[in-house]
Amino acid sequence: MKVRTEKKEQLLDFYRQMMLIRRFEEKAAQLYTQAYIGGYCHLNVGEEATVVGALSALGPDDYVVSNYREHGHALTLGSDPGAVMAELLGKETGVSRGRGGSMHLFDPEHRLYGGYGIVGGQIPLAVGMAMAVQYRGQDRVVMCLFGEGATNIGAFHESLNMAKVYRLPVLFLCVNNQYAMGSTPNEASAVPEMVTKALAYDMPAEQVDGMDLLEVRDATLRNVEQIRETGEPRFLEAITYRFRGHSMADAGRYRTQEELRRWQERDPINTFVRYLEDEGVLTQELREQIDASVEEEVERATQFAMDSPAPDVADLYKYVYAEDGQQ
Amino acid sequence: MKVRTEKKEQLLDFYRQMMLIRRFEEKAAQLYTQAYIGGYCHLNVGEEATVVGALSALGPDDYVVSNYREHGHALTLGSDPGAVMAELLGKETGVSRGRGGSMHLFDPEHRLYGGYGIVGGQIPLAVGMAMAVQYRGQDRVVMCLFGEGATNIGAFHESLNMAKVYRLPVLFLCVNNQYAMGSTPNEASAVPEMVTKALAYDMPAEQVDGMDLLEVRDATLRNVEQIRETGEPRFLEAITYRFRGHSMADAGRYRTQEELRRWQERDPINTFVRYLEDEGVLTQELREQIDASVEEEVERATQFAMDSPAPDVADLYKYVYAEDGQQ
Amino acid sequence: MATKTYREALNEALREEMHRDPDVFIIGEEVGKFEGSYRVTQGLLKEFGPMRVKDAPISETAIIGSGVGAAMLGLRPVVEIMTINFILVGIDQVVSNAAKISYMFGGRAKVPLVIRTPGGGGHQLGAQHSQSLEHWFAHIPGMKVVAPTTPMEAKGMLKASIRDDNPVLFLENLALYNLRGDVPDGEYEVPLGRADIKREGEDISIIAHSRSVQLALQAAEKLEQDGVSAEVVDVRSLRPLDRETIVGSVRKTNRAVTVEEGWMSYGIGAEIAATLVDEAFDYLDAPIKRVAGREVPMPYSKVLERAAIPSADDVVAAAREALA
Amino acid sequence: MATKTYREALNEALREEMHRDPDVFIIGEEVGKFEGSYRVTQGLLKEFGPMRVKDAPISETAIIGSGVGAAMLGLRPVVEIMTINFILVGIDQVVSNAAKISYMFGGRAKVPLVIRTPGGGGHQLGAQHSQSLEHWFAHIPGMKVVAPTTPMEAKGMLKASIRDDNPVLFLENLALYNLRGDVPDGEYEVPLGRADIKREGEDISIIAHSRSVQLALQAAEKLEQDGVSAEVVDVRSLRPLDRETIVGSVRKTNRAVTVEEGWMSYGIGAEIAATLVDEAFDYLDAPIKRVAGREVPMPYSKVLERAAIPSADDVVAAAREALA
Ligand SMILES: Cc1ncc(C[n+]2csc(CCOP(=O)(O)OP(=O)(O)O)c2C)c(N)n1
Ligand SMILES: Cc1ncc(C[n+]2csc(CCOP(=O)(O)OP(=O)(O)O)c2C)c(N)n1
Ligand SMILES: [Mg+2]
Ligand SMILES: [Mg+2]
Repeated sequence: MKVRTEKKEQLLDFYRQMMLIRRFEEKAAQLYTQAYIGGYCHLNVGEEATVVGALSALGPDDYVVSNYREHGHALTLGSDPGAVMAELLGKETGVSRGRGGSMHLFDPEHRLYGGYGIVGGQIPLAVGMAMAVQYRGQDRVVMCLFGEGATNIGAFHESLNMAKVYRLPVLFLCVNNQYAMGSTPNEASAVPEMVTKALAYDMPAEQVDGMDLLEVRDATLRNVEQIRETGEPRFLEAITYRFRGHSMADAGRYRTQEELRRWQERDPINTFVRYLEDEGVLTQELREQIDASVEEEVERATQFAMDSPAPDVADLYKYVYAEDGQQ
Repeated sequence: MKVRTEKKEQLLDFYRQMMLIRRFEEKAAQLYTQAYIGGYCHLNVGEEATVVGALSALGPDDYVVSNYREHGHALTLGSDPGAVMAELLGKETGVSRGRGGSMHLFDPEHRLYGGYGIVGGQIPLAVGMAMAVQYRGQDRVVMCLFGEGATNIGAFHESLNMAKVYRLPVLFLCVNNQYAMGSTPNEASAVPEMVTKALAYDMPAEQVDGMDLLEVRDATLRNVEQIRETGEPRFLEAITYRFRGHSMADAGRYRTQEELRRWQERDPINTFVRYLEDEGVLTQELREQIDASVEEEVERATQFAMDSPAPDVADLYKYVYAEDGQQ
Repeated sequence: MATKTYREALNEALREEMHRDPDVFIIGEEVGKFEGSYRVTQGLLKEFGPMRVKDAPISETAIIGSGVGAAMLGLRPVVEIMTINFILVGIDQVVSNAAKISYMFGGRAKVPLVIRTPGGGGHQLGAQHSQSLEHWFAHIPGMKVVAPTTPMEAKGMLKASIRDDNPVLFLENLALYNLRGDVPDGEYEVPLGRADIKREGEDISIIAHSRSVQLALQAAEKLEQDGVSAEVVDVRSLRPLDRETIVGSVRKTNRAVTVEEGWMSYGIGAEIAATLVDEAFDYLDAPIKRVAGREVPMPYSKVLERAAIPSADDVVAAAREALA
Repeated sequence: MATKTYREALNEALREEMHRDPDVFIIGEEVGKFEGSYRVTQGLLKEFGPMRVKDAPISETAIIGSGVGAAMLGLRPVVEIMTINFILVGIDQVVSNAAKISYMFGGRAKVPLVIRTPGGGGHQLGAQHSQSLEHWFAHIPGMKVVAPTTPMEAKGMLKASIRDDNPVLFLENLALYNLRGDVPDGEYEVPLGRADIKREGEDISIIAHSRSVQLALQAAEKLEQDGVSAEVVDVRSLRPLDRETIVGSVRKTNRAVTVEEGWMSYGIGAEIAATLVDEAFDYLDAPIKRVAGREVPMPYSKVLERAAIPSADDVVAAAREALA
């Protein structure tokens, strides 16, 4: 890693954010096992550098659209961890008022325009949001996240083409975590590198090491800046790995322990810690302090979520229509 | 054009086939205007070199799947012109027994596995047919035809990816006739050349002058041979032009007369005639002979179609299910 | 009051709403330079420019989905899908996104989107181009589905749809585009969600929507010659369904026939009949007869197509059965 | 006779049919190495190899469409779609191709294709993953749609579906996979197109399909405690719909309740009620009550989800109304 221009506080905050995701997800896993969380639950463990590196590079007016693996996205964008955890527990205080759950976090005040569960289904939405940005002549970028598995579905291709044809300010961010459930890119995709697919749309595309926060951040900053300048879409592929199964229900028997261990050696948090220590930014004491405060924050979030009320059954029909409750 | 190895008879037959398409389509246009043909009716006028060049290059056991602009495909593959015309007239003697119409010709005995009306919807079918070929270890190629406009729809992309992943013997033949209804590739596609899209699937791809029968035929022969050898899919883009509107209902006001005239100067039939004359293959007398026999054939086909009975209304429910008529 | 075609009425509604609200824009295949496959958007590209009349690639998923995304940020997209058949390739964006976003995000987002599309058969367009799938959308909570029958309604309901804060499937029909009728001169809306009694009667209710209303009216005239007074109820809004008006009519007439172009099984007549047998049980004097498209993929052949599509005579016959 | 789970019964049917007929193959996401998202295809990749158990990319359009193409050449593909919700992105291939190819080509082609997929809600999977859209397919001429309820039926109907020469949507349900029941030892088929009386009764017919049959049976037991004898009709086949058995039951009991997990409006109960009011009009002693999912996108929250999904108590309450 090269010498950074980021201030010490910011670097420490990145560490803090990655730790927050890690601990939050571990807590979510535990609560899932204890049946406080139901349904499908997909974790960002292993992908923290990609998440924090990419989302920290956005401006305060930019937009984010993601898939179902978006707990960390909400946290990085500044959603209240309590409101995120409450959503996972299906509580009225959740970011989506308990109606969405783990896969459908929504927090527009913090730039998150939703997590979506149909693979690739969120990508056209991002294009439409960028259309609105362009329509209004705004200086905003829409970041659209999706997995490498999603590049095999039609919606992805139609969206890239449309974004390029209309010259829309979208950063397509492919989180290549090596697996789509049990399938590797080599098995499911005609090309092993997702950046190749951007060629079909004459879209500038690059790959970045998704296990290295500062690399991801640099690449994202660069791409976002280019998009602001040109108003045109770009494609970024972050190479990362999920340390857990696809969802809480998946034991991950399709991959070897050996492979998992190899990637864990490149744990994005440890890597970043080593960097911070080498740079003299992080001391043992500081680290303990941050870790403790993160633990506490997750604890507080959990407590808040636990203590929060479930939605009122009388409100079952509320929100089906904009005019509220009307059927 | 280079010196050919085709025999004289074959070259004359290509001329004959192009003329048959041209005259057949002109007749179809006339019958449409006279309301003998209804619905949508899309003609191959201007695309004869692509149609005959490509389809004549297939072997007797290969398969063809196409879109709604497929009259010429059926004729080239050897369908009885009477049965094709009868289909356009919705007669019981039509290739699809009058149930399909102009957009849905089907004649498996002549290798035509259908014309389809949902843009791009036929492409996955071709992939599945190639799957069956591979499954059975057969030496067959599936040729899948579609317009350049169809490369913007998801089905196209999913199909190319799948064909490559499974290594299936498909020739994807993009008939780039410059327009998808009123839209040009420049307006609707992020890249002006459709071959570029094959890069995303690591698929060998080339462009050919679709107004030159022998060029198209050569390229198709080469690609089909490669597919037979490798068992892997390939992509071919034929650059051509439709001289008529998108369908009989379209006056084509979105393009200039000047543009049309420019392309008509490259009329594939005239070009081929000049070549045949230069080669001393076609004499004025021979040409008149062939033209007359084509006229006669179209006349006979029309008469057959006109004289054929409409389907029996009592058979309305027949063919809904394989067990016939059963509801 | 001037006489206009259904097509002109739609065009006027679009033009007026685009003048009224800068957030309204149009997106679809061939809506601009080509001026609409069925000419509904004629002149609009010239008047409003390419940012507000967007020609799109053949990418129904991206077209509908981008409409949803733009709507989430407060624009009011009017998506044109060339015919209802082509929605199938993009239907996931309607069902999984447009209809669910408000609820699934706890009311923190809304989707003021209109999808205009013609449905129905009868033009020898064959099996893949002649379907009537509007009730699929009417099945989905979160959607509104409307089907105006007259030019007056076409204009007023399109305006109401554009102003509505929910996703609306706005059903047109090829056979209606040239229909002429009176259209009020000034500004007006026809509210969504209300059925309309298109003809009053005493003996039987014929309940239909979209083009089938014309069959119903023709049938009612024929029945009148036999001394039968038929009431024609134009459903107009499939979701919300105005059960009150429908049930009210049948409580009066005690007999009902439903008419639809689409297939009968799991169709619209089923919902109406089921509603009636629940809410007007004691008023029903006879079985409810359903007239619908024959259950075959639409044949191209003219004679078969004619046999497959319901006719006014089919409606008369069904009414006679219900009156027997 | 051995006791097996519904999942095991399906797995057995697949294995046996693949042994019996070399033209049968499986394609879908995660059906091979992963052994099926819900483990229905467990062990099959190992046994039959990758040519016959094909792991596919996330490309539902290409998966279903390639299944259709392979079927047109005489193979017998069994497509697994992970849940019915994901068919939406590939539904055009079902409706425009699979269902229409035989008819639109004048009977010169056939499509012996099975699409297996689980539907329904109740697992807190949220709005985009909890739908019941099977009747959309049952609306389409050319399709067959079946929904076995027991392990015995699961095996016998899957075999019959694979051997059928038409496209079949084969509906499963997450809540049924672990259901245990007797499965005959030898070779057998359960024919498609026939409803099944799962419990005989005299006072009221409860008509349901798939998982809702269990609610119907539970409700029937509760009703028995009040001295009400309820007949439970398992529709089993949504297309063709066995109207005869359904109508026959109601002609006997004179009252009916329908039960489905999906939304009520334009749902399955509508078709059944409409059939009954037409064909059993003179036998009906009371309004037909429909029990269905509440008309909301499925909420994630457990309490809301529970309120949104029909329960046996809802069925009992509806039956009481019909009996009042
Ligand atoms: C259209 C569709 N098909 C299948 C699924 C089931 N599914 C959910 S996630 C997933 C894998 C996605 O992989 P990828 O895009 O790489 O994202 P990741 O989960 O690795 O973050 C699949 C197949 C779905 N949700 N939607
Ligand atoms: C999914 C879908 N969207 C729209 C249409 C309407 N449509 C029919 S043909 C056509 C243009 C296709 O252009 P291209 O693929 O270039 O083929 P060409 O007609 O030029 O041969 C369109 C938009 C359709 N049939 N299907
Ligand atoms: Mg992945
Ligand atoms: Mg074209």
